[in-house]
Amino acid sequence: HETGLIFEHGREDFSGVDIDPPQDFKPRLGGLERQSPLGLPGLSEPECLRHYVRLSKQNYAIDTGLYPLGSCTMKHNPRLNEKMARLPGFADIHPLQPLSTVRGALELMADLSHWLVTLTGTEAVALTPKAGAHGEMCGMMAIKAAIAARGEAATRKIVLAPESAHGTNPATAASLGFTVRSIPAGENGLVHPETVAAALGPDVAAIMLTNPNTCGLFERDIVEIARLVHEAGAYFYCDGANFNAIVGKVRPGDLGVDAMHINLHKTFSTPHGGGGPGAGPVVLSSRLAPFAPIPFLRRDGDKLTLVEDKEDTQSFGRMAAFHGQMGMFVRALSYILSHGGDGLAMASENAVLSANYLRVCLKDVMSSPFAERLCMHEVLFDDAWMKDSGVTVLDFAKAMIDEGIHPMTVYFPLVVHGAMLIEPTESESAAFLDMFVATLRDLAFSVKNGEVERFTGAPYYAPRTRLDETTAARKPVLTYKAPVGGREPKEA
Amino acid sequence: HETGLIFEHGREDFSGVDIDPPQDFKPRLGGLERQSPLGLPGLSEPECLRHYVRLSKQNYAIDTGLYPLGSCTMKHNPRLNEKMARLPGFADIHPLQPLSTVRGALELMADLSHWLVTLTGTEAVALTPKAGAHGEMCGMMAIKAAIAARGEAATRKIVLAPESAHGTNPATAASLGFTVRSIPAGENGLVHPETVAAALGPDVAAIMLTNPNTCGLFERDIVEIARLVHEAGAYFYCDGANFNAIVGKVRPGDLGVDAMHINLHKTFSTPHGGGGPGAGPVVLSSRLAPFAPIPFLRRDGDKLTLVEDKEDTQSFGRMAAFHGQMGMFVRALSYILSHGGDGLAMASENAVLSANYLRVCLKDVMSSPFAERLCMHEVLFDDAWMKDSGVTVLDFAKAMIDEGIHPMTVYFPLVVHGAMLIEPTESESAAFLDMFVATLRDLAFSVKNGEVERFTGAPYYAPRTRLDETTAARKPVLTYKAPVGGREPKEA
Amino acid sequence: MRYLPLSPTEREDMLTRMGLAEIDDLFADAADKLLKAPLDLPRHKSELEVERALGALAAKNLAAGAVPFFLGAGAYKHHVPASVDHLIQRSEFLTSYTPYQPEISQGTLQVLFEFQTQVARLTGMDVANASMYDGSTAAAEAVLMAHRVTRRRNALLSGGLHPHYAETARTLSEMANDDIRILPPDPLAQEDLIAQLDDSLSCVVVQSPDVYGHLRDLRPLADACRAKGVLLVAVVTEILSLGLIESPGAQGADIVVAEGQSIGNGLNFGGPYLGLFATREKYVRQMPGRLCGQTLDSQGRRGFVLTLSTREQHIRREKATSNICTNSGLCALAFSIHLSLLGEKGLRELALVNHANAVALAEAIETIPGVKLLNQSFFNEFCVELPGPAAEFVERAAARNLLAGVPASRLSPRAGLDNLLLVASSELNTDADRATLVAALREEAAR
Amino acid sequence: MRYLPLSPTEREDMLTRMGLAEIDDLFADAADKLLKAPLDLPRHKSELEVERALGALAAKNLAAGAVPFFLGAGAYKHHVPASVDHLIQRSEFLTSYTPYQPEISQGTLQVLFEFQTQVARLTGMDVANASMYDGSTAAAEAVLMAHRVTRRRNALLSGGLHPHYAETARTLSEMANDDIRILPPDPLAQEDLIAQLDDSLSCVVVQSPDVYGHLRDLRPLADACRAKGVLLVAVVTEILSLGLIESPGAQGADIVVAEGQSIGNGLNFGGPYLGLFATREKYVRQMPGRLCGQTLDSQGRRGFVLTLSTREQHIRREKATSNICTNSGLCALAFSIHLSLLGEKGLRELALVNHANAVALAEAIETIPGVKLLNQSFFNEFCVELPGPAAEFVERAAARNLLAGVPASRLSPRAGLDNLLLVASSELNTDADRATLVAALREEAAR
Repeated sequence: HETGLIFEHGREDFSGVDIDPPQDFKPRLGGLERQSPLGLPGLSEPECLRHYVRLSKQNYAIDTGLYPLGSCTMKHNPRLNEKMARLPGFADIHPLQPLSTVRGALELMADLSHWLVTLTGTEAVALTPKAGAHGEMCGMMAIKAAIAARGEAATRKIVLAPESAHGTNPATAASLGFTVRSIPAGENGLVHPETVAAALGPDVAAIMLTNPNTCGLFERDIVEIARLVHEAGAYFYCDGANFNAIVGKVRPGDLGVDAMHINLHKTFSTPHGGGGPGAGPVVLSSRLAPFAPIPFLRRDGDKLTLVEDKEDTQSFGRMAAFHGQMGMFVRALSYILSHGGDGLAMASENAVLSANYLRVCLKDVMSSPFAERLCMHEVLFDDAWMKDSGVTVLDFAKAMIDEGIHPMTVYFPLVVHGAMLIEPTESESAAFLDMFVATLRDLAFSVKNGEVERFTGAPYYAPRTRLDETTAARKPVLTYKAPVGGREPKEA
Repeated sequence: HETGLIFEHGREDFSGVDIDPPQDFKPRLGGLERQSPLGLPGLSEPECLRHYVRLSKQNYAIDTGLYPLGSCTMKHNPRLNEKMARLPGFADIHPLQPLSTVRGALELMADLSHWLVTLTGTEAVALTPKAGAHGEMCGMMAIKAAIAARGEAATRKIVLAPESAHGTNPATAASLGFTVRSIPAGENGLVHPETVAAALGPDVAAIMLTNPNTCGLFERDIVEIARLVHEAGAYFYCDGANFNAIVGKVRPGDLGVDAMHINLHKTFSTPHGGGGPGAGPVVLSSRLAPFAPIPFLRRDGDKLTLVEDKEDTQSFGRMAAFHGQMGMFVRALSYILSHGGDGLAMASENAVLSANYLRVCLKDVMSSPFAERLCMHEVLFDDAWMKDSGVTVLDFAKAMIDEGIHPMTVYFPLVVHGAMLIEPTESESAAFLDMFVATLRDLAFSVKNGEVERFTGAPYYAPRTRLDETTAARKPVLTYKAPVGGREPKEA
Repeated sequence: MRYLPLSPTEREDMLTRMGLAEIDDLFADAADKLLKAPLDLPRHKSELEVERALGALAAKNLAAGAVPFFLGAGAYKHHVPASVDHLIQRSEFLTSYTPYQPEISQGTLQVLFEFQTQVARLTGMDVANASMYDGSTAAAEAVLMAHRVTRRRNALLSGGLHPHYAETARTLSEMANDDIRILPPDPLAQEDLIAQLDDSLSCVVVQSPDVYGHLRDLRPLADACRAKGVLLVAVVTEILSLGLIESPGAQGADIVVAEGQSIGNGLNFGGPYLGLFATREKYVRQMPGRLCGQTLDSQGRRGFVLTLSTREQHIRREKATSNICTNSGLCALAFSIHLSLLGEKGLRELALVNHANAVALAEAIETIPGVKLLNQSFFNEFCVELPGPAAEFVERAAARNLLAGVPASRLSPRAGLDNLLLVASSELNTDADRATLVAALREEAAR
Repeated sequence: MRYLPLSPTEREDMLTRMGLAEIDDLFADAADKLLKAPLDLPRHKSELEVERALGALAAKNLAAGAVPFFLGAGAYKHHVPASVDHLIQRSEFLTSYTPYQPEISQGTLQVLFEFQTQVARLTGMDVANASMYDGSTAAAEAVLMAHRVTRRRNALLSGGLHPHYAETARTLSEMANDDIRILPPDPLAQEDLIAQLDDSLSCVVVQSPDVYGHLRDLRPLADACRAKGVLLVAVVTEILSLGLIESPGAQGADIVVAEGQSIGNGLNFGGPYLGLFATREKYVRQMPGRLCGQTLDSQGRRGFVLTLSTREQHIRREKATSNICTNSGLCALAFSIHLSLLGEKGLRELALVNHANAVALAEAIETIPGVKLLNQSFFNEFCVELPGPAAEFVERAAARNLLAGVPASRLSPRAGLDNLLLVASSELNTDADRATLVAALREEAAR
């Protein structure tokens, strides 16, 4: 039985919350009482539980199987983190309580900051950004502020970004009024210092690089690139989406990075939750630290305070209400303390080891421009091996669904034709890795054998067969509307 | 992908719990250190979560759909109850802490007792029994003790029980050394006073009756039967498995009941948890109250104490370590307070209303000896309407699985041929009741149309097709043994 | 390590299979910067140790639920049914990713579709997105959207707007070289926005209930905006108020942004929260953020997909409507579940209880000589003028386990609002809580 | 009412469809005893009200985790990983019934099969059932089973057996007119069971570690029992001990019963707990309780079913092996998950930490003049003789937020054990906890 929408089986005169409405009192709503109907159905608690439990069963999740989405880092989410985040001392404190009543919260933020700064080899961290892209924004704002402070706001308006960059990089730069200049990668998938040198000039504000990059490769020449960038008077923004490959192994600060956001949900396992919330603290070099957004922590001897007032600071300002994603800080610190310095390094090692294991086990049946190179935490294949098979990368991905595995990231990065980016993470056991290899090999042989229908009609065994995304975009239906001229269907 | 056993994918040298083993110390194990291997595999936390989440997905549950198991009362389990039971003040107290440190726990037990005694119209309640059958044992022990106190232990050795009784009733009586005398029910599904009168005598210790009975009917003559039983010097034990039909509507004490257990998991929604734990407090009339098991609460003015010492009491003794299923008491009281007196009565009403609704909506397609009679919280059908169709009751039940609905109770009670006992409970919405009716009508027409394969091969769409229970019982395999001569299969 | 399934032996085996000698061989490309020694950081901790360490930090904070509590100013504590937190912890919701593969993500997608519908109906708008980071960033995005729609780059922000929201919008505008004008704090709701409209403006941003609690009638402003081609952006920081107050949509707003935290979500020291964003149908392609749309599968069954992603950064890159690529999915789920339990009836009743409790508190405060209520109208929060600095009063109260409110100076440090206190009341306040606050205020007034 | 989906209108509609006028018409068969007026009981409460009412009761109890804690005597506090409680709250585990329809209950069934295997391996036996109410009732059932196996009706219970267990068995035996002999409390482990064996006995029940903490070597007793056709029933109340101590099965026991609470389950003031029951293959058909067995489905795939139910009450009725029809499913699940996380390595290490902490405590106590440790051997619990009544010491300690142990007199009120204190230590005790207890004991000895 299909699970209808709440608007189809809820009732507006019913509530699943028992409330005793107040008796007589004089309202003070200034004549603005609601006149228009709300149209919001209510569910009894049994109906509500069943509705959402049934819906959840249509989702794939890291708890139900391997989720090798490259660049998304679907790793294990420890339940301890959820428990810690729900301690009333963290979950039930108001952001504007007097600081004397939230000393533990400030300490937690300071502890997390210490870990992030130490692991990255940087000077400071801005905790407020609410997600990775928000972190990019923060880092680039700090760069813009630093350039302005140098009096070069009018001249340095170019940001360099490689073609393989996440879409957020150019979007961020553009939204801050920068012009994006694209840099091609070399055939080995890496950015070459010469290319960067050629693109640099007095008009360049910054370079935005991802390292390890979106092809899953460590930018070998990154120290040299950083040197060139700094020499040209520009800043080096590093997209930290892939920091999870090198935590405890390499410090971005040692590579010359001026600013880098850290996706706490990727690297430190705060859950993805079907698309958020994230958290994107940004570490900053000493050159950028003074420009960090408010609020920030200041330590006076033993006492921590929160600087919320921009006056008397060089801060570029406020990026969001309050002080950042506290709930995510707790989870991330719980993860960090659980691993310790030793465990974090081992997690990176295992992530890289697992990706290379997949590379080695699959390279004879799938093609990759970098098949013989060591990769970092994710391995990239292309669709050359599927050429003329009648099977597309999308078909291949959908056929994986029928095998009970979430597809890898497809068609990203754009620098490779028909990209398939696989990130197993450190959370998969040897048994699951082997199962994954066996499944992909089986599918690959199936492609080669011309069993086209296995792919073009896939998925056959999912809660839905292939969905029509074109019509969805052409005639968007974004909210529920009751069928005209009749009672709403009562589906169970 | 199938989910293997932990013994197939766990590793004995691996632990999902981080422990720092102690350094040097002098053990004092008296030479009894373990020599034999344990053979217990360990799972990392990600593997563990995935193992159990995947297993859970093979289960049906009240949260995922209608679960109309007659006599089992699969009603909504509020999550508030789970939250309350986990308050450290309840979940984290030791049964042998000084009573001065558990005053709230004793108050909770007293509060629950007050509700149970008031709702049943009885004198006292023994909280310790750990499940319904244990409660029966408790009630029958109290009866045996009372008879012994009257000096009739040697003479009163018969217990009357109707044929329709739950199997636990005769099992309980027999295990206490009673001889069970079976009483037939009348054609109207009810026990007749004349039948009881005929079976009574000076050798009878007690009658065990279920009311409402297992045919879903209220024993109309129960007051008269109780009078006869008492007149004959015997006691009236009521099986309270079906108390949920009459809570707040009828008090068993008013019917003449001397002892009745209450399945907290059925009537007051403590979760079934795949088969337990239960809790079976027993209410007692003033005639039996003095014989209640230790420990019991005693109120001295404002102060509650727990009597744990049998001496100086008439108690028949101890039934289990400690003081009963505290975790279930919290959940039950949370449910009770949430409903209040008004909500409990309404829950009974809605349970009875829903069962009768199903009766009325299905009686033209299915047969029942009592189709035209009002039923209580469950409605009983038989298989007369399926005769010669080639479809058995079991087949019919399995075909319901393919429709996404858990089957009703089948082949119970024994007094009806091919019994199908349906209990929708008060937790189902009108939409779900209608969906259930439509599904059963569709299946019934299918039987009548001779679509036999839809049934005999069912279930087709479950995690397993029909399982071979005969071989399982003939050659029991009750523990995992590694395949001989080879590595254990590594399934993911 | 309990979280890392590969055993030492398995690591060895895998390395061997690759022909590598040791694990650091995998990091050959980074060889010259590879850390030679472990960083000076603690070793891994057991669950018990982590619980103790974090528990000790948590114990240093005064939890709102432990004391009489009257804080609001953009973050509200309400009672959340236990089933909400239970459901959002379902593995399939908690540990899934953005629903890029819709065939195996219908759970998340249907929830988002229902969420969008709930938000649209609540705000009185045609469409809503699948959520944003929080109310403040949603407000900043609304300004950018208004720029795109009107092709103007000049915004006017009311003095009743939450100062954090105004600052957030200002940072983004300044960085993007747009113009923005923020009116001075307006604790008496006296500013005349209509008088300041002109056709260079892309939008006016106004909050109701405003940060001082006043309800603002948006209707005349909406008419005036329409006449000048200016978009009206309405901000709501206490979304529960819409159970009782006319929706911004019905009052003529073009874009409604709100903080959705107060339904289904806890205080969490300020995050993660839930940005709500709704607008008119005609502007949908200028909207930022993720959108879920209805469609059919190849068998003709209804299903849901992420849609209109051509607006988004992963397709449009530097031409995207915003750089955002995350929503606040789990918070949106909590919001949607709580709201589906409440329904229209429950939402109205809960809002009514909040208002009634606030009125009771206001009436009691009005009897205190020396303390002045500034509001004619309010929902569940209002502004009180004390005889001395509110921040000091709040500190003294906190020392006695009373969380009395938010000093206006905390939000606007240099605005001369030192004696103003923002006080919120909810269904959680008991008579005893109110009496405690009133007694403390009375004592303060008598100092 | 939030839990009752039928609205007043729907109730009316359904009654109408049945041709009934009002709801009480449904109760016509009970008409003369139908309550005319509501009982004198409170009306329904909101979630918030229930939380406040029960929260107030909970706050009157002193939680073990809040103070230094040294209680055992059959109920043990250990650290349980967060994932255990998360998993047992999965809807599909929490809200499913006994797996009567195996095709849609493989989750529960496979867990039970794994559980049975874990219990069998841990206890060193061939087979185990799917759990029972708790250790004490399992022990009583073991006596009944021994009667069935041996066709004798006479049991001998050690004086080291937990007194509650002995009383539970006595109640059942007396009621069933069986003979039972319980030896006097044996705090020094001096009783000679072998000397008391004779061939009228169905079984001897002995606990190790016994209630006073002594480890008992079962091997000589097992040999003697075998010679007389007497079954040896071994009882374990702290199942964690088997991580470090030789299994009862390897020592020759015929039936092993245990309290499994201490793995995966909390204290819960004594319930629900988890009875473990294991025996030799040849006795399986005399075993009480539910059993899960492996089989194949019609497609040849491995699957699991409840089996050997011909022993059970719902089939056999008065001829059943016991009247039990419930197991402790959810507690068994918690046990099985926790144990599958621990694995052999973790279980050994956890047991070792417990033993080491107990040894450290014992060594410290041995330095206190006037306080005497009675044990030569122990696992994580031992018995201490104080100069005065232990119950009074425990009360005084509790008043100072120290939960110091269990007075032996609490379990055996009239046995002259007033000065004996049972003290348990676990991985949860810190050095500071130990120091607190030792200081209190020192002070007590000096009184």
